[in-house]
Parts: sequence; structure tokens; C-alpha cells
Amino acid sequence: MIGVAIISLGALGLLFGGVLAFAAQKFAVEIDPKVQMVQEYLAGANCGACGYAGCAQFAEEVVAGNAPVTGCTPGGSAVSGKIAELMGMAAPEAEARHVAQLVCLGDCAVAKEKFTYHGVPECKAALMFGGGPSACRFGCVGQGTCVRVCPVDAITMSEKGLPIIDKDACISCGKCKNACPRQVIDLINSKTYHYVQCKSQDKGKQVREVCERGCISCGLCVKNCPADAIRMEDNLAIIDSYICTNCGTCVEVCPRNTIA
Amino acid sequence: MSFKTFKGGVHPGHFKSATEKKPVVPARPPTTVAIPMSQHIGAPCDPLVAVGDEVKMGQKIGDSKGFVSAPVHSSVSGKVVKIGMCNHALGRPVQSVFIESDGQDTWHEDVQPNPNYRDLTVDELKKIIREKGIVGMGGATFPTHVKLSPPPDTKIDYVLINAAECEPYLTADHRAMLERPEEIVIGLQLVMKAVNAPMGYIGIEDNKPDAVEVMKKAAEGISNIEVHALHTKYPQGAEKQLISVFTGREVPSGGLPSAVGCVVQNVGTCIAISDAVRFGKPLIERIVTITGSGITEPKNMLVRVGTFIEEVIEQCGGFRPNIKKMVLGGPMMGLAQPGPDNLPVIKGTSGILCLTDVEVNLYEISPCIRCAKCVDVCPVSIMPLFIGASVEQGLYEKAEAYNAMDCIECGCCTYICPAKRPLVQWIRMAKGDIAAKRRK
Amino acid sequence: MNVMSNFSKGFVKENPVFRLVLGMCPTLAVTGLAANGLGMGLSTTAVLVSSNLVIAVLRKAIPDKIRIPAFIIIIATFVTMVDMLLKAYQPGLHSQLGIFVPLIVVNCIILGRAEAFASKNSVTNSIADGLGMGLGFTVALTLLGTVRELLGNGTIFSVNILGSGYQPFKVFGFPPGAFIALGLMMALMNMLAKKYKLE
Amino acid sequence: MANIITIFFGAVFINNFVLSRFLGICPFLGVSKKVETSVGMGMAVTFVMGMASLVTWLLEYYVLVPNSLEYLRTIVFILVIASLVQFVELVIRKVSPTLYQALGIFLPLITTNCAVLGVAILNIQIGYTLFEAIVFGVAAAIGFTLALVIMAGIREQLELVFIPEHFRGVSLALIIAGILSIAFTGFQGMM
Amino acid sequence: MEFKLVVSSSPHIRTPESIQSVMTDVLVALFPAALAGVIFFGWRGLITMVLGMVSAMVAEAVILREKNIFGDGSAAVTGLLLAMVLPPAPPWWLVVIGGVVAITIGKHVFGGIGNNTFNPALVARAILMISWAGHMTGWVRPIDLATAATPLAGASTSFMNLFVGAIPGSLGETSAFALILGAAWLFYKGHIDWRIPGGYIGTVFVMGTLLQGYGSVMSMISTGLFHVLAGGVMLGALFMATDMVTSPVAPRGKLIFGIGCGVMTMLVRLYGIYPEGVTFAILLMNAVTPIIDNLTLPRKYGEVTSS
Repeated sequence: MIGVAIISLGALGLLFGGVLAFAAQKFAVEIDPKVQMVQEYLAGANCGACGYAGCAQFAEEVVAGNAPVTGCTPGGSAVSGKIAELMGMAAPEAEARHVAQLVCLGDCAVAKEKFTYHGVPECKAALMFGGGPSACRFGCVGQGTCVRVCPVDAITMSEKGLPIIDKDACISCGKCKNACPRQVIDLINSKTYHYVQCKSQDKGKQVREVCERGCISCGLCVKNCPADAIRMEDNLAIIDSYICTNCGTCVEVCPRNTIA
Repeated sequence: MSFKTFKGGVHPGHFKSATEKKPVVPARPPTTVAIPMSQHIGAPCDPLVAVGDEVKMGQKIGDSKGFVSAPVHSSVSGKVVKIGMCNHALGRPVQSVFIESDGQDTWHEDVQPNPNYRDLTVDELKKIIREKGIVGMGGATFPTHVKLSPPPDTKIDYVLINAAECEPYLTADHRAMLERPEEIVIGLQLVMKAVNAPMGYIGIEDNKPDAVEVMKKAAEGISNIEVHALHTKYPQGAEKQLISVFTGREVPSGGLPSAVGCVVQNVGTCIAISDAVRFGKPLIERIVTITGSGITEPKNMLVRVGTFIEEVIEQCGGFRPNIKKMVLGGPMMGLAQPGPDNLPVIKGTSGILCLTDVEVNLYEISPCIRCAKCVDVCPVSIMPLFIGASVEQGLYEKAEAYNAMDCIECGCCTYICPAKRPLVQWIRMAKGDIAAKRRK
Repeated sequence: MNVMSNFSKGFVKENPVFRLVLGMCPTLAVTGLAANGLGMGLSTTAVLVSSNLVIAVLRKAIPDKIRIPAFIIIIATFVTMVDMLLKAYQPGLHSQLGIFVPLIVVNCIILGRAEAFASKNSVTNSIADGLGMGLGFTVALTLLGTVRELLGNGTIFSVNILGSGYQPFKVFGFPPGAFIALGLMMALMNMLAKKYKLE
Repeated sequence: MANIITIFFGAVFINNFVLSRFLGICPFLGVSKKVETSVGMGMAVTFVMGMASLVTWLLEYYVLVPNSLEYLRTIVFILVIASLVQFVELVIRKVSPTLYQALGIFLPLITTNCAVLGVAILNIQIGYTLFEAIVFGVAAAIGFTLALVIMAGIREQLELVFIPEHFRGVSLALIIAGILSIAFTGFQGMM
Repeated sequence: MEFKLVVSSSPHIRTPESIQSVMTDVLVALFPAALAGVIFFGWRGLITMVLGMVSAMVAEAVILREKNIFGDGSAAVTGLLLAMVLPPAPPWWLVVIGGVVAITIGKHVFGGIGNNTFNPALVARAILMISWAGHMTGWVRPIDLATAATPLAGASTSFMNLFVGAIPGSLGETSAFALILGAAWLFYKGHIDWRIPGGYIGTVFVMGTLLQGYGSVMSMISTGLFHVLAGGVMLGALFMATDMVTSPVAPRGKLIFGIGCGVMTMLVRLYGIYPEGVTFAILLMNAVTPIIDNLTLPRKYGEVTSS
């Protein structure tokens, strides 16, 4: 009885093994070695939980950059870590965390508006009308595109029309920075140095006309910086993060409280 | 009495009664004008004058080497005081020539009447039309000489004159027909000659029976020009829809009207052509309807190009205090402006619409309820609801698949949407994005 | 990764049902009654632990090329054993679970853990992993079974809870209710995960 | 003949594999994001399930039963199906790259699709003849495809709307499947 | 300048219609049928309808954290429609559960108004039907409210009764006359298209005529007519299938949708174990609506057919 079972299973195994071995050689197709390596790491269950048709296709898509490295759910965190490493995407955690910072202070209390915008709530859309509703050419548009692109909902819109970034929730992905048409979001490590919360390259007089808090390029910070870390470029103070000693003098001397 | 109609379209209120009975009055000559170097679709002009130069009325002050372009002319005589940026109806400031008028309005020597204008050759005609800076005056401002130069192997069967004036509020074309019908007919004849077309049609919406009558009379005895009353429906005046109505032909997707043997011109353009060819006058003034509940005294005015809108408004008694929105053009396709300051009238300014809280309702955008009214009214049979939703989600490829590029931006979908969704704006965003991608 | 964390991750952080969305077929099919869910979960756990154990032991002996068929055979063997054991000692449960007992063999969790974990880790860790995942699966199935049984029948483990006056929300006992109940529970889990930052 | 139609109709609509028998849920949830993909998947499943029904039936009645080895059914069947699928995949990949792109890429996914093993075991449990078994296999796969395509259509459309955060993905898919399952109960009793 | 203007994209004028006005129109259109329900089934019918509307509206207001309980009016419509497909006098808790289920599972798990794939009222009805089949089939005769079977279950009745609605059946579905009256209002306002109800009713009539009306021409026509007037076809075709959110948007798609509903309804009636198939038919067609939508995109203006 047992003998029959063993023999038949063995025979079947041999048969299929032989056929497959034959087929694998006969019908061999070249595969990208990187794809093969990713496939090695995967759970290999071909379960489809990743949304792709099997492990092989998922591996291909990961290498092509279309699928997330964390896509293999049965493998869990261990597998995704290995794939990320292979793909060179492993996040270096040792370095200090740079989080998204808003570099504009122009909320509706301090910055003038040319008109009231009404329509599609996207900064890009608002900018199509006369250069946007904000009187400042460099200021935040306030339609909240960054709020919507944030994958972890770390950004909310204040009542005054400026985004508020939850620094603890920020994962430093940079999506908001890339989505902002006015580029008033930067990834900054605010613990180790100071930064200027304005992007206006207008002359001081023009800035005064449109905003109460913008950089008027008075140069006080440049003069007073003990480390010479601040320079004036295009009517805007810029603090060099490598030189800044985080002493805080510039914050004190700025007449418009633009530096944080 | 109506002629034929096209698929889709909406029936907004007319709102024309404020100005349709008011004759066109010339505006006060401006003291200073700002002439933008770009008043048309295509390459902007380079200034031909420098600060301090003396210019005369009708003098060419800007030109470009580009084919799709039209020169600009001074609308006053006087001195160039500044060449710099000036606000523009399309949103972005553009380079403009600021001229201080000397009050004399002396014509430039190039402006000479031509009594033998009927004997001009086709090429001469086209040259005059280009040199005098004629562009489409319905609002799109496409250079007219380009429209009159179809690809060499196409035969033009019809010239269609869009006298529908389907935009609510506006009456500039209506008044032009009542007051200058002969010039329109002459303009049409010149266009027909320029493109060698055997037949010309003038289409007028049937809510202007007086204009239909006047035009019929003006065209009486001319065998190859017919005047027709059309259904009152927006967008009756849209190029593609007008062609369908008259000829039953459809302009292929992405193609030009000449592909189906048609050329479409606006009433105002016909008058401008007649002026240019017969009297040598370049396009330096146009009829503008100033209306809406936000203006003290609605009027039809003959305004010089470059006149600041502030001055025009002032001549109409100024804004009422409850003004909420100022639109250049009609309410369906016109562009809202941040304000009247430092903003000149240009060749395409058909109307200045001053709207108050009554009309400007700041609706909140609701989710689409798929009522499909936008599908029913869309004159080009695309799916505004899906395109809008795709763009809302950032799925521009999907928007392209739903034929976003075929949209004529007439605004019917947005007008009809009970959920108050800004469909046209989304579609415009999609078109911008797709066009940018295709250029790559 | 120590033994303890390998064991505990299966319960919440990488719960096979609620977080990884694996093994949906038995999850939906047999959870009309809490007891069935428990039985199915334990059977799966047994297979998972034993196959993880054997594969971890043999991981160096099995040639790389034929490892997947080898794993399948090992798993199928244990599934057949569980099938026979259930039939012998729990015939009622066996007939309730029906076709889903042999189908444990194609449960993605088992082959997935075998390939991704047991074939690369030590025996102790593999057992911990299998036990954790299996019990996480069991807990999820029992929970779903409990909810469905309570709403759809007014009982839990066949003990009447809601009294005889309760008019059962029978849909939860039927296939549509299985989908809907699991969908709602998963949304709840997503909410809790978000709240306690388990991403 | 009437029997065949009953089997077919029953497997496609009345006892739809996904919506009422809970077989093949993993790919149903995983591969139902695009209509195009779901059609390809459906075709691949149909092919494999037809083949699997044939082969496993032959094995059962010509190998297992004569040797009284029915208890090895699970092992043998899964082995056969896995090998069969892999073999077909290898062949298609070499022979026709286009067919592989349309169909072949889904094949690995099918090994662990419990619908395939399920159909093989059900064929034996119910006691179908060879022809009936193949019809049942193909019909079950068509039912699976139907559910998959409908689901993919709905999910494609739902891309255009804002789904509440916690319901995004599988959670809402399950609820939709539930409602679909209700709609399919309308077929009860037909035939 | 002292005033700040508004800038927005064109067009600058909008139709006065809003979601709220559309929903109000639907409520107005449902009024005749609701009134007929009250006339035939008495104050219990009224209570059921009020209960359905209130529970749906409260559920919606709670989910949206909205103080205005009427909101955009869609919850009221859902609640009323649900009540109209319930038996005249179900237990109160059944109606409340139905209203809540319709708004939550039928609507808000999809993201609220406009997003739901299935008709919320029918989702709720189907779930109630599966859960409490006994309560959901408690049919009574109009006026005297004695227990009775519906015409579809074999009870004989006259065509006049069928048309006016003096037959046992769901609260709001019996009176074809009142339903047509209400639908006429929606047609007039342009909220519904003839294609869905036309395709639906036409198919039911044709299939009833051909598949069951053996014998003379008279019997064929009367059988077809019977299938149209009995049960929920009128309510389903005029108010449920035409629900904008869950039906196709393109004209051709609407016709296909209507025909599909009709075919499915008749299949269930003639061959299934359920006497009535409207709910299943519409839910099933709701599910395939996205596919219909994608296959029936209208030909765009100036499309080059072959190049």
C-alpha cells in the first residue's frame, strides 16, 4: 500500500520534473539579472496581492520603477527592505531629518491680494489668471495643492490661507516641494540652522507694497551675522546651511521677523 | 423662421435689452494709449518705434516676421513715451507701446483710400489685409490673412459670416449690422474674392429680426450671398457649429475649416476688411459693448485700440458700487479681469461686462452626480464629466482618452452643470498638460 | 528580528487578513459561524507551522531549482494529514469546512511564508513566524466569525447572546454579508491602524 | 444536453465561483484594477481551468482510483496543476511573445488560484463525467472572468472619485463584491 | 481701487439649477405615487415613508457632520424611494435599518453623493429582503388591509386596478398612474431621458408578450401589459433605473441599460425562484454601468472614422 503511494508519487514527480526540466532548457528566455534577483527575494507565492500578474511581472515592474518596493505583502517588511536595498533606495536614516518647511509668511492678514480667485482649487489653475491672486509674485498661492499631494496628510490649510505642515508627520518625501508652483516649500533641517521665510526677489519697496512680512533686502542680517553665513542674492537674504552656527542673531535683527 | 441647428448647446438668458437699441457712439479720444505688441494668436510683434518718436494715427508701430501674426498700428497721433509691460486681457502682462496723444489725430500718409478696390488681385488683397493688421474680431483674434490662405490644394466653397452673436449681453455685432450693413456685404465680397469662393452666407440668430431684415435688404440683388436666420442657441456662432449648420459638413478633429471648404469670418472683421481695403484704414478701433448690471450706463461704443478700460468705464458713468466681476468678452467665453487699471482695449475686445452679486454667485463645487446634462449639451459630443473628474484626480492620460483635446471651450457644460463644477477650467488644464506632453 | 518579534508581527502589524489581505477565500467562506472560523484558523496554523518547520530544516538540502515544487509537496502532505485528522476526530467541522480544507494548500500565506521566510531562516525563527502568522490568521477568522454569527444568528459559538426576541440580520450569514462584513471590518482596521500609526 | 446547459449556466451565474462559492478571491481582489488586465487574466484562467479539469479527471479515474490512492488527491492535483501551468507558461513564452504578453504573464498567478484546485476537486466530489467536468471547469472560469471584469469596470470608474480614506482599496472592493453577490442571487432558481 | 473683484474661469453665468433643486424636483415627482400609497394603504404607509426619509436624512447628516438635515436633498430622495419599495406596514426598525444601510453601505462607503456605484435604496432593499424575507413580503390588500398575495404571485385583478394601483404590493409601486404623472414632471424638467424607461418598459412588454402570452393576440398583449403594470417595473423603470448617479451617461448606453434591466427582470420573473426581479435587475445593470459607459462613448464631432 505504502509502496504503491511512494512509487506513483515518485513516478509522477519524476515525470513532471523531467518534462519541466526539458521545457526550461528548450524554451529558455533571457531575463534581466536584476529582475531575477528581485524575484529571488519575493515570496514566490504568485498570489497577486501586489496587483500584478505574478511574482515575475511584479519583479519586472519594480526594476522598471513602476511598482513600489513594498508591494510584496506576503513577504512583509523583510522582503521590501531587501528589494529597496537592491534598488538603491534604502533610506539613510543616520543623517539628520529634513522636513518640509513653508518659506512664505504671506497669509491673508499680511499679504495683499489682487483679486478673489474662484474656481478649480489648484494653485496651478489659479496662477493662470493674471499671475495668481496674490499680489506678491513669489508668495504662496494658497489653493492647497500641497495639501492634496501629501501622502501622509501632514499638511492642512490654515484659515488665513497658508498651509500648516505637521513636522512630526512629514516623511520628507518632497512631493509638496515638487508640486508647489511657487516653490515656497523647502526641505530644511530647522534644528541645525536658520532659514529665511520668503522667496521674493522683488526690491524692498515692492515687497513693502504687497506684504508685511517679506524680505525687504535691508541687509541687517548680513551685516550682523557673526559667522558670515548670510548673503544677499536677487534682493533676498540667503543663509548658507553649512556655515550657519545656529546662533540666532539674524532672527533677532530682522526688522520684519522674516527669519526663523 | 429658423434655419437649421446643431447637436447640443444651451439656452442662457439673452440679457441684451440694455444695449441692443442703443446706437454706437464714438468714445472720447484717449489722451494716452497702450498698444500691446500681441493682440492676436501667434508670434508677438517687435516694436518699430523708440521712446521719443513721433507717430501718426494709423502708423505701423509693431510687426513680426512670423506668418501667423499681424502688425499693430498707432490709434492716435503723438509721441511714444514708454515701451514696457502693460496688463493684457489674456492674463499675462505683455510688451506695449505707450503713446501720448497730441489731440490732432493726424492720419499717417499710408492711409489712402483706393476707389478701384474692386480691381485688386487676390494677392494684393491678402497683402492689404495683413498689412492693416486685420484679425478675427469675434474674440479669438486669429490673423485674418492666415485664414484666407488655405493650403494650396483645398478649394473653398463657402464663406460664412458669423453674425449670430450667440454670447448673451453682447450687442456690438448686432449694432454693426444695423448701422453698417453695406460695409459688411462688401467685406464679405472681398473675402469671397480672396479665397475664390462661389457662395457666401450670413447667419444671424433669430432673436435679432431687425438685423436679419436689414442684412437681407443690403444683400438684395447679390446672387451669391444669402442671409439666414438661425436658431437662437449658444454656441451658434462657434466656427465648427456654424459650418455644420450651413453645410452639414464636419470639420475633422484637429483640422481647420478649410479642410471642408469653408472660411468663417466675423461681422466686425468684415467691416475692418472693408475699411482697410477701401480706405486704407488699419484696424485701430472697434465696437465694444459695455454692459451688465455693474455699470451705470450701458453703451455700445466705438473705442480706439489701446484705450484704457478705466477711461471707457468712466465714460459710461463708472462702476456701480456692487460690482463683483469684470469680464472682457461675453459671459460664456470672456476672460475675467483683476481690475480695469492699466488694461487697454485690444482688437479682440468685443465687450466689457460688469457683473454684480446678482450674476456672480460664488458656487461651491459639488461632486458630480452624473446627470449627463453636460454630455447632452456638448456641441462636440465629448464627455466633460469624465474629463473633469480625471483632471480633478490628476489623471491626465484618462482625460486625453476622453477626447479633452477636441473641446472648443464654449462653456455649455459648465453653464448647465447643477453641481457647479468648473468643467471647462479642468478641460483647459488638461489641454495645457496634454499639449505640453505632445511637444516633448 | 528576534524570535519574539517574528512571532508577534503576525497578530497586528502584518496580520495576514486585515493588513496583508491574504487567504481571503477561506476567510470569507467559513466564517458564518465563529467555531468554523476558529477551526479553519487552527488547521491553517497547524499546516503553516509544520511546513515552516520542515522547510527550515531541509532548506539547505533542497536544491534551489526545484524548491517550489518541493515546498508544494511538503505543504500538500501536511494538508492531507490535517484533512484526515479532521475527518477522523471532528467530522462535523470537516463537513462544514468542506472543500476549503484541501484548499489550504493553495493559501497564499503558506507558500508565501515558506518561500520568503522559512527557506531563508533558522528553525526557531521559522516556527515563531509560522505560529505568529497562523494565530494572527486564526484570530482574524474567529473575530469575523463571531461578528457574523452574532449579527446573522444572534449567537456566538452557538451560545445565544441576543435573546430569542432578536430578529437576526440574516444577510451576514450569507455570501453577500461575508463580503460586506469583512469590508467594513477592514475599513475599521485601517482606521485603527492609522490612529495608532501602524503604517 | 440540457444537463450540460444547466451545469454551464449554474457555474457562470447561479453559483458564481467568486461571488457565491468564494473561490479565487485573491486574484479577484488583486487583478481587478484595470479592465484590460482582467480580461487577459480571465482568458488565462479559462484556458488553465479547462486543461486542469481534463488532466485531473484523467488522473483521478485512471491513476488514483485503480490504485486506491484517493487520499493522495490533494498532493497529486496541486502538483499536476503547478507543473501544467509552468509548462504552458514556458511554452507560450517561447512560442509567441504576443500571446505571452496577453495571456502568459497571468499564468504563474493561477497556480495558487484556489479556483483551479477547487474546480478539480469539485469535479471529483460531484462525480461529473469527463465532458461535464471540462464544461464545468470552463464555465466556472467564465463566471470568474465575468465577476472580475465587472469589478474592474467599477474600480476603473471609482478612480475618478474621492473614496473615503479608510475604504480605499480592498475594503471597498469587498463591499462592492457583496452587493454584486446580492445582485447575482437574482439568478437563483433559473434553469 | 477700493473693491476687490472676483476672477474665475469662463463661463461667468450659470444655470439656476442645483443639486438641491434637482433633488427637490425628484421629491415633487414622487409625491403623486406617495400620495397614492397613503390613500391605498393608510396612515401606516405615511409613517413608513416619513420614517424612511428621516432615518436616511439623519444618517446622512451624522456622516457629513452637517447641521442642515435636508442637505442637498439626496438622502430624502433615497429614504423615500426605499420606503416606496417596502411593504406597506413593515416593523419600524426595519425601515430605520434600511434607511441607515442605504446611506452608509449604499452611498457613503463610496464617498457620498455622486460616487455610489449602486442605487442606495435598492441596495438597502436587497439586504433587508435577504435578512428579513418574512417582513419584506407582508403584502396587504389596499383599503381593507387584509393579507393578500401580489398579482405577480398569482392573485387575479383587473387592468383598471393595476393601472390605478388598487392592488397588493410595495407601498409606492402599485399605482402606475401616479408614477407616470410624477415621471412626466421629471421629463418636463429634463432630468430623465426617455431611453432608460423606454428601453426597460418596452423590453418587459415584448418579453412578456412573446414568452408568456400564448394564444390569441389579445392574450399576448394583455400578458405583456400585465408584466409592465404589475410589480415594481413602473417604479423601477421611471425612478430607480433613471437614477442619474448609477446609470450610464451616453444616450446609447442609456438604451442598452434600459433593455438590460428589462431582460433581467423578465428572466427572474419567468425562470427564477423570486416572483419579482426589478431590484436584482437594476443592481446588476448598475454594476455593468461603467463597462457600458466605456463602450458607448458618443462619436465626437469631426471624428475621422477611418484614416
